[in-house]
Amino acid sequence: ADVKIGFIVKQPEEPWFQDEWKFADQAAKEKGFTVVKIGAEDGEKVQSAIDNLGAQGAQGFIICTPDVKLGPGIVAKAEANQLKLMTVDDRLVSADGKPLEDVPHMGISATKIGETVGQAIVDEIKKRGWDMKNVGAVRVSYDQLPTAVDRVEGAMSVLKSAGFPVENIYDAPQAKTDTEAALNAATTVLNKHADVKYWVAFGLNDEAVLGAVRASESVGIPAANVIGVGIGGAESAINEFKKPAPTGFFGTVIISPKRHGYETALNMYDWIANDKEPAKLTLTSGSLALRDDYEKVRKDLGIE
Amino acid sequence: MAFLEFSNISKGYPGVQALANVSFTVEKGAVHGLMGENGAGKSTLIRVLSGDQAADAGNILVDGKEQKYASVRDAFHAGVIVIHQELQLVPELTVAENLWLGRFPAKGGVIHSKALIETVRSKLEEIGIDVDSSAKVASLSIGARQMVEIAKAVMLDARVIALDEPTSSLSSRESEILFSLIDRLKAQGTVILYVSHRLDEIFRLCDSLTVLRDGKLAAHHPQIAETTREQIISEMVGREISNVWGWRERPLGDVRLEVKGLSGPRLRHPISFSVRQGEILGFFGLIGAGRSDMARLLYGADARHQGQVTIDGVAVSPNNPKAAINAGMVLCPEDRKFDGIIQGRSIEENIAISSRRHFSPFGILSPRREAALADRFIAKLRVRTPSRKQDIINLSGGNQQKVILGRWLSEQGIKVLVIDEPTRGIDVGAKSEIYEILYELAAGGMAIVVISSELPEVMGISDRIMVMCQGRVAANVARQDFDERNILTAALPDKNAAGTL
Amino acid sequence: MNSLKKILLGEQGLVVIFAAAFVIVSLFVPNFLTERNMLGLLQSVVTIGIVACTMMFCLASRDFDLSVGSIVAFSGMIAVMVSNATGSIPVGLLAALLCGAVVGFVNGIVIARFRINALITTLATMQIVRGLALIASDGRAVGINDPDFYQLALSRFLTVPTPIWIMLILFILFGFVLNRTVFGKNTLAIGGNPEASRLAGVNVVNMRVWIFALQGLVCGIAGILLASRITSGQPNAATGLELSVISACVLGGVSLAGGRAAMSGVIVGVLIMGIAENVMNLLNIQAFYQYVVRGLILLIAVLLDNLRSSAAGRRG
Amino acid sequence: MNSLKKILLGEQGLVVIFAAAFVIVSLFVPNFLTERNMLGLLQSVVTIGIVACTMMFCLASRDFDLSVGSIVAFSGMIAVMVSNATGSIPVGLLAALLCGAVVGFVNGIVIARFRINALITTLATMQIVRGLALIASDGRAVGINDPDFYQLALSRFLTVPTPIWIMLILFILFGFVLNRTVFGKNTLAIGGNPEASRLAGVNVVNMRVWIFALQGLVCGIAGILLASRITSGQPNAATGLELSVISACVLGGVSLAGGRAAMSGVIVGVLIMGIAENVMNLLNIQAFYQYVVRGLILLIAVLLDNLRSSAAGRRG
Ligand SMILES: Nc1ncnc2c1ncn2[C@@H]1O[C@H](COP(=O)(O)OP(=O)(O)OP(=O)(O)O)[C@@H](O)[C@H]1O
Ligand SMILES: Nc1ncnc2c1ncn2[C@@H]1O[C@H](COP(=O)(O)OP(=O)(O)OP(=O)(O)O)[C@@H](O)[C@H]1O
Ligand SMILES: O[C@@H]1[C@@H](O)[C@@H](O)CO[C@H]1O
Ligand SMILES: [Mg+2]
Ligand SMILES: [Mg+2]
Repeated sequence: ADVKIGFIVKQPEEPWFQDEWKFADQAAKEKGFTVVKIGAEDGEKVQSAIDNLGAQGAQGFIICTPDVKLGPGIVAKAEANQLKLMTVDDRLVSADGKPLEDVPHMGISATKIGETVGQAIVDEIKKRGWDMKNVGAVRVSYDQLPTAVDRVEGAMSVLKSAGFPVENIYDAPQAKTDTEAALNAATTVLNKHADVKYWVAFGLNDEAVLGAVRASESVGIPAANVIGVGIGGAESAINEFKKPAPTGFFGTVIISPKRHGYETALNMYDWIANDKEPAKLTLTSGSLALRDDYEKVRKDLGIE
Repeated sequence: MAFLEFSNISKGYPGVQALANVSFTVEKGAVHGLMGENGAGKSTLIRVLSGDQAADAGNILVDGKEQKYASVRDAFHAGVIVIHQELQLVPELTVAENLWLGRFPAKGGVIHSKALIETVRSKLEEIGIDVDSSAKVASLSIGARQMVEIAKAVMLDARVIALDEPTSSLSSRESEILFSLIDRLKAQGTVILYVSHRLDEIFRLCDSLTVLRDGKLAAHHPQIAETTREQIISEMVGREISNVWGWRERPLGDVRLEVKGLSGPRLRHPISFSVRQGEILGFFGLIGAGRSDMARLLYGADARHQGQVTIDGVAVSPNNPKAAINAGMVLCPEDRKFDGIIQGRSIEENIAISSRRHFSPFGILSPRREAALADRFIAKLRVRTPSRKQDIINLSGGNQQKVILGRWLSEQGIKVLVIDEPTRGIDVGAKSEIYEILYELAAGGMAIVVISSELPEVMGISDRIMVMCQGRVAANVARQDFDERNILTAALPDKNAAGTL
Repeated sequence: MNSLKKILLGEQGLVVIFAAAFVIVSLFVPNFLTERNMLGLLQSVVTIGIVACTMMFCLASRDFDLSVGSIVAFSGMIAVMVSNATGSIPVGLLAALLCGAVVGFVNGIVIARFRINALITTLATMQIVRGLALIASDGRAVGINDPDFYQLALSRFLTVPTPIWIMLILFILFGFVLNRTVFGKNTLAIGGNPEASRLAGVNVVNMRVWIFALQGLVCGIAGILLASRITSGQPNAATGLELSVISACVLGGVSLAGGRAAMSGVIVGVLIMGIAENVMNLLNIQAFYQYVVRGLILLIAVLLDNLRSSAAGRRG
Repeated sequence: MNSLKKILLGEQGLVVIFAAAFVIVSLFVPNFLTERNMLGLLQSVVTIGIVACTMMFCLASRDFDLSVGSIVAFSGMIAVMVSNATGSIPVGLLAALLCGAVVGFVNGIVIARFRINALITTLATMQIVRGLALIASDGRAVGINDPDFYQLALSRFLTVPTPIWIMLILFILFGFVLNRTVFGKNTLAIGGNPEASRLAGVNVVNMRVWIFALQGLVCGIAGILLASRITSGQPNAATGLELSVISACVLGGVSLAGGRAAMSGVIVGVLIMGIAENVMNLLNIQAFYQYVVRGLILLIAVLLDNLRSSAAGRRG
């Protein structure tokens, strides 16, 4: 029979997921199967998406879940619909918080990405020869999203162990996950600590860090005094690198949507068509991209 | 023995002392009239009686017992029922549901729908009110709605019933139904408090009378027979009014307004007539005769099916009030609450809304001229208000009506004035002012169409009367042929073949 | 011809139009009219459907409730957390229902007694309650300890899952309450003319408080079922629910100006929303185009309904 | 004592209460009353403030617009994309304003001419326009080629950034329009009683269309400034803007039942929203507690305002 695979993602508007879908489609074209792409922003939508896939005769699906605790429900639903299940990006956990190891997963831990960010910042501080005592850190936070917390915590842990003074890390909670919200929150922090000369910034994604960078510009902090490192590496970051003069947006940690999209789709296809079960756990890694090497990094990751 | 007693009732609103120390008594089984100029405090007194508003001071006693109402419900349980001046019906519910609202016959919260409709149907039949009990109130004309309100009072076993201007939207025939109901209630010993601006009715119905003026008791007549019209008027207004109508001969010019074959969704038979410069044409008919529909079609408030309306030979485009105004026609609508007052806005704005275009260059207002305009009409029509900035919703019913009239009477360059029930709820004192304005406008060459359900008014001020009945013109009578009986006969639907007139 | 027009334009016009649309979709969309898909479809509208029952009352009485999504999430969390803490599912469920009702009651008190604008009040409680849910769970989903909790959503009766039965029962119940009880008529009266209702002796303040409390309680039911379906209490669940529910109601002919409502219309409104999502996914319509299509469907549905009612020639 | 009461309870009561709150915050929150923070604060409310100007008209005429957030995002995108494509910033800006106005105009036509419920219509266009923005950009942020574009937001006049000036000018302009022009008075009249206004010769349909078109145009301005501030066109920008703007207006005393509005109130409403966020961040209040605080502030603000107006004893 024709192979039909579902690909459910939690935030269809995010470029990252657009890319995952694009690469999944690429795999589908090569192997001649169909990918049904569904966005499901919350637990309830996930449930109906799985039902929907079952109803249209799909044989399996890949999911990046809106919340890892949805694990048991997703597994049960998949079984009820006799669908094979794989996860991408975020790994499902059980009620007690342990990963569901039976479900094949491809991803990267949020903490790890955060640590890469933290490391990049620390390295650059040293390179620029700043004294950490004189540096402020804007932690653009969005605590209602667990992944966001994990990422930011990852970055902070590296900063701390490198000797960054904890009291210099200031919280800028964004009310929404867009750049404007981050910009407004960060502006307040920068103005509150008007005496701090050097700044670093990190957050959930590129948009968050961009907000902090825009804030630094609007209060007149020179780009050379700011190190912002984002996560994602899609257009928002690229636009920044393309600007004629360097900005405070120093770099971004790119993770590869190609592997996550293409390989997961292929693995699922093999599982369904050839009964070849995928590896239980595949971890990919994030790579730091800077203004001068982002094109190369992207190429290495197989994007574009 | 005094059954109902008001003792030293006072009630103030910001800027207005609506009632000051009002005391009087009413005997058991009496119909007691309550009169006074617009804004004198009649409705306020009734609202206090109904438990809707608490008095600042004073007591009400029923059957010697002091009444302490925390809500309308309490008053209701004490046997006090009030029919308010503004219709208080829920348009989305049926007639039967409206009549039972607040006390549905129910078991465990579940309504007996059948019983509901049936009891109402038989009751309405019994008291002679011709409305379908399962119709939505939204589909009824104002007059019919008023009858439904009245049925509310009659259906309950009340000890005290207050009626606040119940006949203002009724024509003589429906009024008669009401009067016979009142006679019946009176015979049962019910005390009735009756507010009206119509002296005829007061003398026809009431045993005793109280006159309010500026919130104070102006006069109390335990026996109505011991007083006269003239005396009451001067107690109300503080001056004599000899001739309310004041009609006088005017020269008539060419035809101004020409209506040919006008028809619409609710007015199926085409209507044609014309009005000359300086002429006041009266329209009379019973409730639902179609006069208001005709006026709305004329003005373009509703979409026409057919017909042509011309002013000085120029066609008025249909379905567009703004175009009508630009062509020189205005309509003062019959339903002030839904079509007239603009809630939340001041008297001043309510008056200026249409005519301000004449003195607002490039759309920029002239506050000074708006204020002057408002002040002029507040004075001329004797609007009782602390300030022209007052929100119109805070005015008494009659005063609201005056403001709406002011809106249209202040228009400039108007050739045709259509005015539907102009003096509904307006006191005697102001009535003659309004008629004077109409005569003045007519003398200036305006063609005026007046719709009224009050036969004396139509006969008093019109140069000619068209009688409508069931959506058709039943008669067209010139002033020299005015005759109360003939006009009424023409208005009745069950008359024998036309031709008596 | 004329009688066809009558049916289309009558009171039940939307239902008829909907039925026609349903037939067309069934014919042209593969996999749509299968038992599996129908059940999946119905399950996907359980939350909206349940909450719409009481939202209908809320709107019919001229009120407005934006806090429903937060209450659903919050009471779901409570159900799970209390069940986990006490080890007793019934206690957890009771706690959730109580919490929902209490939040609704507070809404009602603030709105009706203190006469605060309903939009602002429920916008405020929407944030407060969401904040409480986040604080209680530290922003993370709470897993369910006792697998019996899942049975609420998984169990079936006559092959139909329990949540669907509950939704159907609530449809019938609230349809009855609206049309046949004093409570329902008073609700419509308050919405149609609050002043007249008050003067007729209806206790408008109490009625409004009750309606909000009921709304909260029903959100509690929806929250429990949702938590059971997604096997966890999620502080971020059901965001944006308020707009979906209000749209479903308005689509179904409930007037935002109060006084007009019908259960059949609301059911149709709910189904239209569910079918639109379902069909778009069955047809594999791209995410961004789904936005556009969703908007167009909303527009077309009200446009049709409007043609109908304006042809029926109501004034105002 | 009595005159104090008069001031507090008078027309400008909210303004007075707000001023008092402002003084208190200035005294007790460190770093609040600094030039830098004030400018930051004002910049943070530019989008809300600008859109609130026309939302005030929309609400005052008894309408409702949920599509503003989408229009802001869409027109920002258009400004960037057209500027990039043509190499001319003015052309880009014009295109953005035009797009905004056209969407608003379409809203107006559908709502006023076809008499479709405003909530549903703008909910539909909100989705359609967001979908178009996403489709046009493939869901990605679009960078600005010509750095001059940034100058719109970065340039200053008398040390105050241009966007703040623009907001102030619009405040003054729309305040004037509301109180001193026929357009403004007709808007309020329509809100007070649409049928009476129509009979008084106000072209209600046209007025409503104009108000929506104006709303769209002003969203275009906000979208351009936003794109310039964040140096890119982002299809996901300004989600949820509609509720913030409507809250600001309602806080500022604009009645959802129409007919009542004042620019001073709306400005205060906008500032309350901005100050609340700002102070919470200055005081380092945790994210989850911010939800709760935000909700409480909303409630307290309307509660105070309500005490005031009920003491002033308005009817209905
Ligand atoms: N809103 C409405 N919806 C449906 N029918 C109406 C409506 N208003 C009036 N009608 C009906 O239209 C007919 C004509 O009413 P219209 O108001 O024109 O009469 P009228 O002569 O002005 O009498 P009055 O205004 O005193 O009731 C009546 O049968 C009435 O029941
Ligand atoms: N809520 C209110 N706020 C301010 N003033 C009010 C309010 N209600 C009534 N008034 C004022 O109280 C006075 C008495 O009003 P009331 O309605 O009792 O007059 P009325 O005698 O019934 O007049 P009408 O004959 O016009 O019906 C009027 O000046 C009116 O403007
Ligand atoms: O939410 C993130 C998404 O933004 C992308 O970065 C991949 O990982 C997911 O967890
Ligand atoms: Mg009165
Ligand atoms: Mg009439």
